[in-house]
Amino acid sequence: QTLNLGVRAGPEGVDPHYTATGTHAEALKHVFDTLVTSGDNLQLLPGIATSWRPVDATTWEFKLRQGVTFHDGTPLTAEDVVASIRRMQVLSGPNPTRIYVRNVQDMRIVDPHTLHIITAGPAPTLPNDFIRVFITSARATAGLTPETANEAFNAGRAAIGTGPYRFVSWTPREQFVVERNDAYWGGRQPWARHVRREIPNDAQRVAQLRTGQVDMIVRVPAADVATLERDRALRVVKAETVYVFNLQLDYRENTPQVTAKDGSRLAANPYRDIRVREAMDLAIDRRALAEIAMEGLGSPQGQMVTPGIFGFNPAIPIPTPNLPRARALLAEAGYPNGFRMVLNYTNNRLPGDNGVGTALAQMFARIGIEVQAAGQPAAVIFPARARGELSNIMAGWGTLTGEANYYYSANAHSNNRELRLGAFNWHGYSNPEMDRLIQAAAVELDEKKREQLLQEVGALFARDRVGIPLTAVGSAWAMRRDRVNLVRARTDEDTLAMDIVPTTPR
Amino acid sequence: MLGFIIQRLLQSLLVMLAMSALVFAGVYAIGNPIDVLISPDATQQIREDAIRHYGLDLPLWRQYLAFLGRLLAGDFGRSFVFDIPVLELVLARLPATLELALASVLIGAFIGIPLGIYAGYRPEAASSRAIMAVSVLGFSVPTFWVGLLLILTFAVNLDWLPAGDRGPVVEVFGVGWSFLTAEGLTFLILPALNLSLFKLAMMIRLARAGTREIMLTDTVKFARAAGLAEFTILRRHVLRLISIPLVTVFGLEFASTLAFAVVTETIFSWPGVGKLIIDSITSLDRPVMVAYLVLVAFLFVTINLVVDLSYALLDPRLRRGGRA
Amino acid sequence: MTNFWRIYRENWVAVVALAVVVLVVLAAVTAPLFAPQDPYDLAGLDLMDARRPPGYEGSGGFVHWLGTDAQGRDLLSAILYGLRISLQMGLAAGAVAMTLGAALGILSAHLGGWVEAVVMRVVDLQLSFPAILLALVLVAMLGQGKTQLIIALVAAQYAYFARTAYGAATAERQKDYVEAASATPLPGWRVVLRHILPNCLPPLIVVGTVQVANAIALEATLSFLGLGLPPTEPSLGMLIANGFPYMMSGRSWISVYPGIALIVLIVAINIVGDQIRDQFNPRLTR
Amino acid sequence: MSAPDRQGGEGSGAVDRPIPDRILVAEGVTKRFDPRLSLGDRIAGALGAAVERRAVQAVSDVSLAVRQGETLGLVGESGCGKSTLGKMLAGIMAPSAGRVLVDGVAPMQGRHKATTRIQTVFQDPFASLNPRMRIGATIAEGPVAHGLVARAQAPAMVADWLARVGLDPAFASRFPHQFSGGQRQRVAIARALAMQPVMLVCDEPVASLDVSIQAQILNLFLDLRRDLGLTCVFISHDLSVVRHVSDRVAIMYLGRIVESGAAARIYTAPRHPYTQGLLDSVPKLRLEADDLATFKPIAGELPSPLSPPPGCAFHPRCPKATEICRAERPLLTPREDGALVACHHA
Amino acid sequence: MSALLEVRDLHTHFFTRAGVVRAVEGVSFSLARGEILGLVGESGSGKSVTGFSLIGLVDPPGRIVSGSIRFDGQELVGLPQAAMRRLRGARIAMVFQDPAATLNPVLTIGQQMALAVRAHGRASEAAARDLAARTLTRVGIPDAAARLDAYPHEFSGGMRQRVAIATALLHGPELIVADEPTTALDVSIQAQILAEMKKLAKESGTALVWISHDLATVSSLADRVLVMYAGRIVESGGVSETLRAPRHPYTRGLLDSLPATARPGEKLNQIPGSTPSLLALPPGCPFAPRCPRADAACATDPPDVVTGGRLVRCHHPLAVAA
Ligand SMILES: Nc1ncnc2c1ncn2[C@@H]1O[C@H](COP(=O)(O)OP(=O)(O)OP(=O)(O)O)[C@@H](O)[C@H]1O
Ligand SMILES: Nc1ncnc2c1ncn2[C@@H]1O[C@H](COP(=O)(O)OP(=O)(O)OP(=O)(O)O)[C@@H](O)[C@H]1O
Ligand SMILES: [Mg+2]
Ligand SMILES: [Mg+2]
Repeated sequence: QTLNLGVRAGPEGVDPHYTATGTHAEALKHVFDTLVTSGDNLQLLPGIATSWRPVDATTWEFKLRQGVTFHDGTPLTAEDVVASIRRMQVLSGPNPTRIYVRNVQDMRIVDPHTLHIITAGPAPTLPNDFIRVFITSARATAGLTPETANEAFNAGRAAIGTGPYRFVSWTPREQFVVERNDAYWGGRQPWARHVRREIPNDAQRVAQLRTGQVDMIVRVPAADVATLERDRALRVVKAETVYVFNLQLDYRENTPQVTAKDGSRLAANPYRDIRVREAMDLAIDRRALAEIAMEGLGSPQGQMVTPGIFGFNPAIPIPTPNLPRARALLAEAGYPNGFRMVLNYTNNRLPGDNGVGTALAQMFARIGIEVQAAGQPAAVIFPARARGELSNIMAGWGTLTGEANYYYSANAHSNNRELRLGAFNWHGYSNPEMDRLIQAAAVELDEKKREQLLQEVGALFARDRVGIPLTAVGSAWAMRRDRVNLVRARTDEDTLAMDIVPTTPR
Repeated sequence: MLGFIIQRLLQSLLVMLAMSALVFAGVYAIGNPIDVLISPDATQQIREDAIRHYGLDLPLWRQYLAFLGRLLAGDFGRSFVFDIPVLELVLARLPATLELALASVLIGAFIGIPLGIYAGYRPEAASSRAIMAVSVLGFSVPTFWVGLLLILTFAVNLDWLPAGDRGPVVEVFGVGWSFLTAEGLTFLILPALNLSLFKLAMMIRLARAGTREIMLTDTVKFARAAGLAEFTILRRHVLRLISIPLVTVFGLEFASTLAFAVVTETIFSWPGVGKLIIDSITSLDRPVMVAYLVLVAFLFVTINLVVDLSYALLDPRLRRGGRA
Repeated sequence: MTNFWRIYRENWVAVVALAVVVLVVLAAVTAPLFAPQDPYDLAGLDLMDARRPPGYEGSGGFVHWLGTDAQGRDLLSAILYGLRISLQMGLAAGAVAMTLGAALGILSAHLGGWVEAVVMRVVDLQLSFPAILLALVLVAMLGQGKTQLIIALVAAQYAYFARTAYGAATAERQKDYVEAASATPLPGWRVVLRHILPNCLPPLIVVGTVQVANAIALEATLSFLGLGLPPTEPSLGMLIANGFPYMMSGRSWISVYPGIALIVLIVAINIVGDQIRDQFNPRLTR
Repeated sequence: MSAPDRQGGEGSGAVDRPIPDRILVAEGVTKRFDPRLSLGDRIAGALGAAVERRAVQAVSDVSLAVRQGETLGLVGESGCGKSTLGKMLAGIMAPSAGRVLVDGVAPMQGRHKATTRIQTVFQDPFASLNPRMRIGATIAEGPVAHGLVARAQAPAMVADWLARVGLDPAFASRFPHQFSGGQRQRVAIARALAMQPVMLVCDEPVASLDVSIQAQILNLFLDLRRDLGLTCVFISHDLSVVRHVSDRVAIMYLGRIVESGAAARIYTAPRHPYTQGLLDSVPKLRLEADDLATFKPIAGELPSPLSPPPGCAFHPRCPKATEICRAERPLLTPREDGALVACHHA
Repeated sequence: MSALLEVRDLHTHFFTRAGVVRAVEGVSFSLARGEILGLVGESGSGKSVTGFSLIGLVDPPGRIVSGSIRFDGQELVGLPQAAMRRLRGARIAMVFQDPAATLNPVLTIGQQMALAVRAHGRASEAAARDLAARTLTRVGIPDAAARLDAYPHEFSGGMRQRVAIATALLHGPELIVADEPTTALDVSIQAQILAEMKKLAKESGTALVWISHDLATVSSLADRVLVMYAGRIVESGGVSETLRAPRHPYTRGLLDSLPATARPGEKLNQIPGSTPSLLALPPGCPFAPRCPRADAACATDPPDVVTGGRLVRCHHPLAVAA
């Protein structure tokens, strides 16, 4: 039986260490196993490692699974894990997987199924990072240089994993094909063959599902969910993801895209005033965003991480709109007539981003801010943000590691090259208290204390309105009822053949 | 003639050089791909490594010269996203686009030219007016919109034809073609139709205008005076005469079809270079964009050259002495 | 001129088309007077009215005869204002492209030599290079906005005018009246401005109408590809593109009505252009 | 070939000083159209391929002079270089060699015409008027641009000229398409004369007109010439028209003058075999039933100017040709009766 | 001898936007086998339209509105297109003014002539070429067989006109309509073509309608002449009588306008005014406004005055002077 899946994007090669892109990892999870895996709610689960524990402040011990063999029949040992991590450390590309092993300083093989990882400093999130450590065969990758690796993998020579499927073929931007691995340690898979077809165009994906060219599609556009639900031949499964739409405002003294209504310069950047930020927050009707702009494929959100994520703070409320208060706050801050701003947002990156962006513009207009909506492709907007040309940006962020510091350290910490923190803090927010909390959380090995610290970060983030979280992004899958069934919808949106079963024939 | 060919080759070379420089500068101006490619939590170190890895730290002109140098060796560089040779990437998809473009240009020519000749031959007839109405419509309706309507009608609602994608291909000379099987053809029909609509309209108009003019010339009168049948006149005299301007248009249209395939391929998820370029623009895969644009320019220049030379074949007046 | 109109009148299709164009232009110009809603005024929109089918009475207290779009905007108003923007873009791009193209074409025909060689080579190159790709790359480079879009459209279209003007000017230049003017002798600029230019105008006008239609269509396509105008200033193309995702889900009015408006406009302009072309072609008149 | 040799009787005498009765002097005027070889052609040539040089010597070494008040007729078949010579005389085209002097000064400075003293009337009255300009503006444009008449006086001047060429002055505000061919040619004449030239070059001014209209224009031309004392070069392929208006006639063949002299003499006693053949070729009005309509066409065709025959260009068609004609080009030499003939056997 | 061609009261009109152009208005004449008829008149007088009417090729918006054309006893007006086509090229042929425009530039001479051969019956490739070559030789093209593969642009103007004439002669037609075939040619070439035509017509007994605006040409070629003015025949008769002693003031005026008939330098005896527009012709004699002899009577249609084989349509014909 073949599973034909229509996906948005496919892998960018067959080498699992080549790039850190989500869709890349998603596809290669079929061929390669990771050291640690994550569940449908991003909880950490055993993978090739059956257990792990910190031995001391800078050492983690991983116990490896017994009896795992590669597709070529050779058994998996600690050697292979070491070789895989070594590869990750040297490979460089546009988006190298090196970040997942940046904390690894040294490795010690205790026995063929026990491994010690030595880190530079305390690294409490190491197991979280390791959900992306794919294990390749040391034998198959021996002698490959960064220059020759790609070729060897894409041709299949080095694409030897331990995963539930064997690699068959890959055509860039077209399809990725795998076949069942009958010797898989986790048990036999129901699909003899699995084809992942790349269909980035939403309408086209839906059309191909309806004509039966594919059995199932991911990311059903919100617009089509209701229609597909009505179609008796189809089943639609919806789930919340870890992506959160949020608005970031500039804190710099001078900001390029905000002026008075007549176009003249303002004395100061209004966004620096907490009252203005609060006013804008209060202007937002998150329910309307979720229900109407996203057509139900979303849910209001008061913080940057979703409930399943480590560090989620249940005490932070979801703000409710209050227009009179918002106008009053604006007036108090010295902008009784509002001001004029450009609102930047991505229009092709996540489902609903265009709708949320335009709806936001409408909501700000309600409190007297004149908004010029500028929805642009991510390819245009992200470089502009990096160049500091924007005053704000509405986009989605996904905490794919399942751990809140992933977001806060990059966005809320002041930009600090030495500490490698705040890499995404383009807006110049800087608060010593915030920095202290984030740094402390980064090295705290005690889970409870760490969670506490991260919740404090979240609270401070919400109080300062460092960013304005809007809604969590939902995702929907649609499938042909008579052929397949999705039994587990993952919050990281990974769609895996392992989570899909054939519809049992009558 | 030889001198003419040499002259055109030299010009083409110059044009290609200018094109490559323009394209390079243009693509450079779009933005820094690193910002799109690299993951949000990458460290500064990783970022800088990546920039160096791709040579993006060098000044533009050095990057360009390096590019030219590699180009001369037939190396278009490697894709940022896939790290595989761009040429491989593009060439693997070129047949799909060529097939689509050719199919649509042929539809345009084989349906459009006869219709156009007819409409030009009897400009006052109701059927001719209907043909012209269709051509104006084909000229005016945006491709992307028609594409979706076609999918909605013929694939989703009627379920006659596949909604998109390419379907099975048959390998000939190591290249896959889908028009060789009946099933492959079903995949080709809708996108080719979509893409050909504009060409069809164009061919109709050109053939009609040409025919109308030629029908008034003494050549036709003289042929009639010699007792030739109307059909013979159309087939032997008119067709030969309008074929000269049509060949240019045919050539140029073939080339611009390659470009318009961008839209059709996106809508029908046809795995051709057009879709590749859109994907590459969104991911700022610079080498692919540059290679594609340079390749397209190369195609144009070549087609232009071929068109000019085929002029000489069609128009005996140009065969001697070379220049028009 | 009266003669021109008398001949024009004979083709009733062209008369209807002209009427449509005039009507559309009027509707576009006077849109603020009778459109039920100002679609630019974001504060006047209500998300609660989003995606309502034609005939729905919204929170604004009036009936949305053509339904509403994803932002709760009245589609009829949006289409009226969209026509305005589409026409604006088409006319602005057409006018700039025509001026630039005509100047380049006529000058290179007049000056000859290397100016001619360089300019016409570039123009040929551009003509063979697909407009849509050029515009695509340019918009990606320059970013969003009316001006940027106009620049992209002009860059994609001026070559047609330059070619036409060049062709016409070389043809005119060889005519005796130009030689007679030079033989008087009159200064070069005077020959160009008073003699060559006015006689190159008819073909330019014909190309102009077609190119205005093309510019409108091109802008729509760019919008569809996500590279058009900002969504709060919706041109017809933008409206179509915005409604595009709803085509499959039965809420096709969001895209279909603007699409019909666009097609009617372009078809009408093209028919008018065709008629003018036929009338300017002396071989076809009788 | 030395200068005195070729100047013969017509062009002899010093021309550096304006000689009162010689308004126009041309000396050894030659025009070669030599399209520049493209780079590609040159490379192909270097590679040993045969490269066609499409050089045309349209006018070769022509010398002539026109006296005050005189009309010189220039006759020849299509492509023999009449128009080209006319343009060089009128200062519209620069000669490749030799020089032209009008009233003692060269009409061209560099690539541009620098004098208004010599004006032109073109063949096709439908093409020589700007279709988008009122004829009043067409006539006034030159004189106003050159300050020959004040802008305020222009309408009066236009009216005056229109009247003189036999048109209603009220027509000034009409466009060319509102006129018949003959009327347009009158406008063209008015335009040329309004520039107050000392000399007129008329390039086939009646060739495209109907016989009855042609007669009107010829009459107008004769009148104006008498009234204004105009000096003229009158180009035509129609032998009878040239004979009617010219004092002297020059016959051209393949870029050269083969014979010239007083009009009456040329038509009654042609010396050059080509002139004789040409006159015999023209169908005559046969008024008597028993007049035998005999044609004595010149054999053969006009050779291509791209590859003119060696020696006397006419020798392949000439009944009198001998060895010397094939080898040596005859010079235009004065004969006892004052005629200038370029023939070994005349 | 019965007439080969009998034209009776032919009216050919063009229905244009501006109104009805009465290009041919009541033209009648007849033509015997082997006779050469000259058709003269100024531009726009309807010569070509008359010619095209004979062979059934009047361009729309024009058509023959009334009258009769009998060719060898067969009525051509109203003949179905197919029947007319069989006649064209086979029994009636036509030659045009501009040889550069009549030949298709992208087909070889041989191809074009072969098409004309096959238009009237099957012929093998070789047979068609052979006939073409032989006919080309007849019109004085040396080495014809070899030149069949040449393109028109490789021929000179005179040669091209010979090819056109040869194409017309292919099927040995009984009538050739020649519409100013020498106007575009040089004098020396024109003389050659005239001589050739005269010889061919004699040899083959083909009747010829020779259209020209040049009186001299017609006078030296034709047996009879028709003078047209504004779509009507104003005078006809034997060539030499008519030109020596014209009876219609227009014919007189034409002759007097010729510089060849006047003394050099003297004023020509010109016809005043210009040819009228055919759109709005007042009733009566169309020449009256330009006519020195016109009077009130000329406001009515002039009568046909026939004397001794000569016809003149005038209220005040000139006397047949000695
Ligand atoms: N601009 C030009 N470039 C190249 N060749 C030219 C040019 N102008 C004229 N010639 C050539 O020069 C020769 C003489 O041309 P010209 O026009 O002077 O002849 P003409 O006697 O006036 O002929 P016609 O009676 O046809 O007007 C011809 O062979 C023509 O092809
Ligand atoms: N296709 C047409 N449409 C309208 N009017 C036409 C058409 N063809 C000819 N005519 C008119 O018919 C009249 C006679 O034209 P015709 O061509 O017979 O003149 P002609 O005597 O041959 O003149 P020429 O010497 O210029 O060839 C003219 O007034 C002309 O305008
Ligand atoms: Mg000339
Ligand atoms: Mg005629």
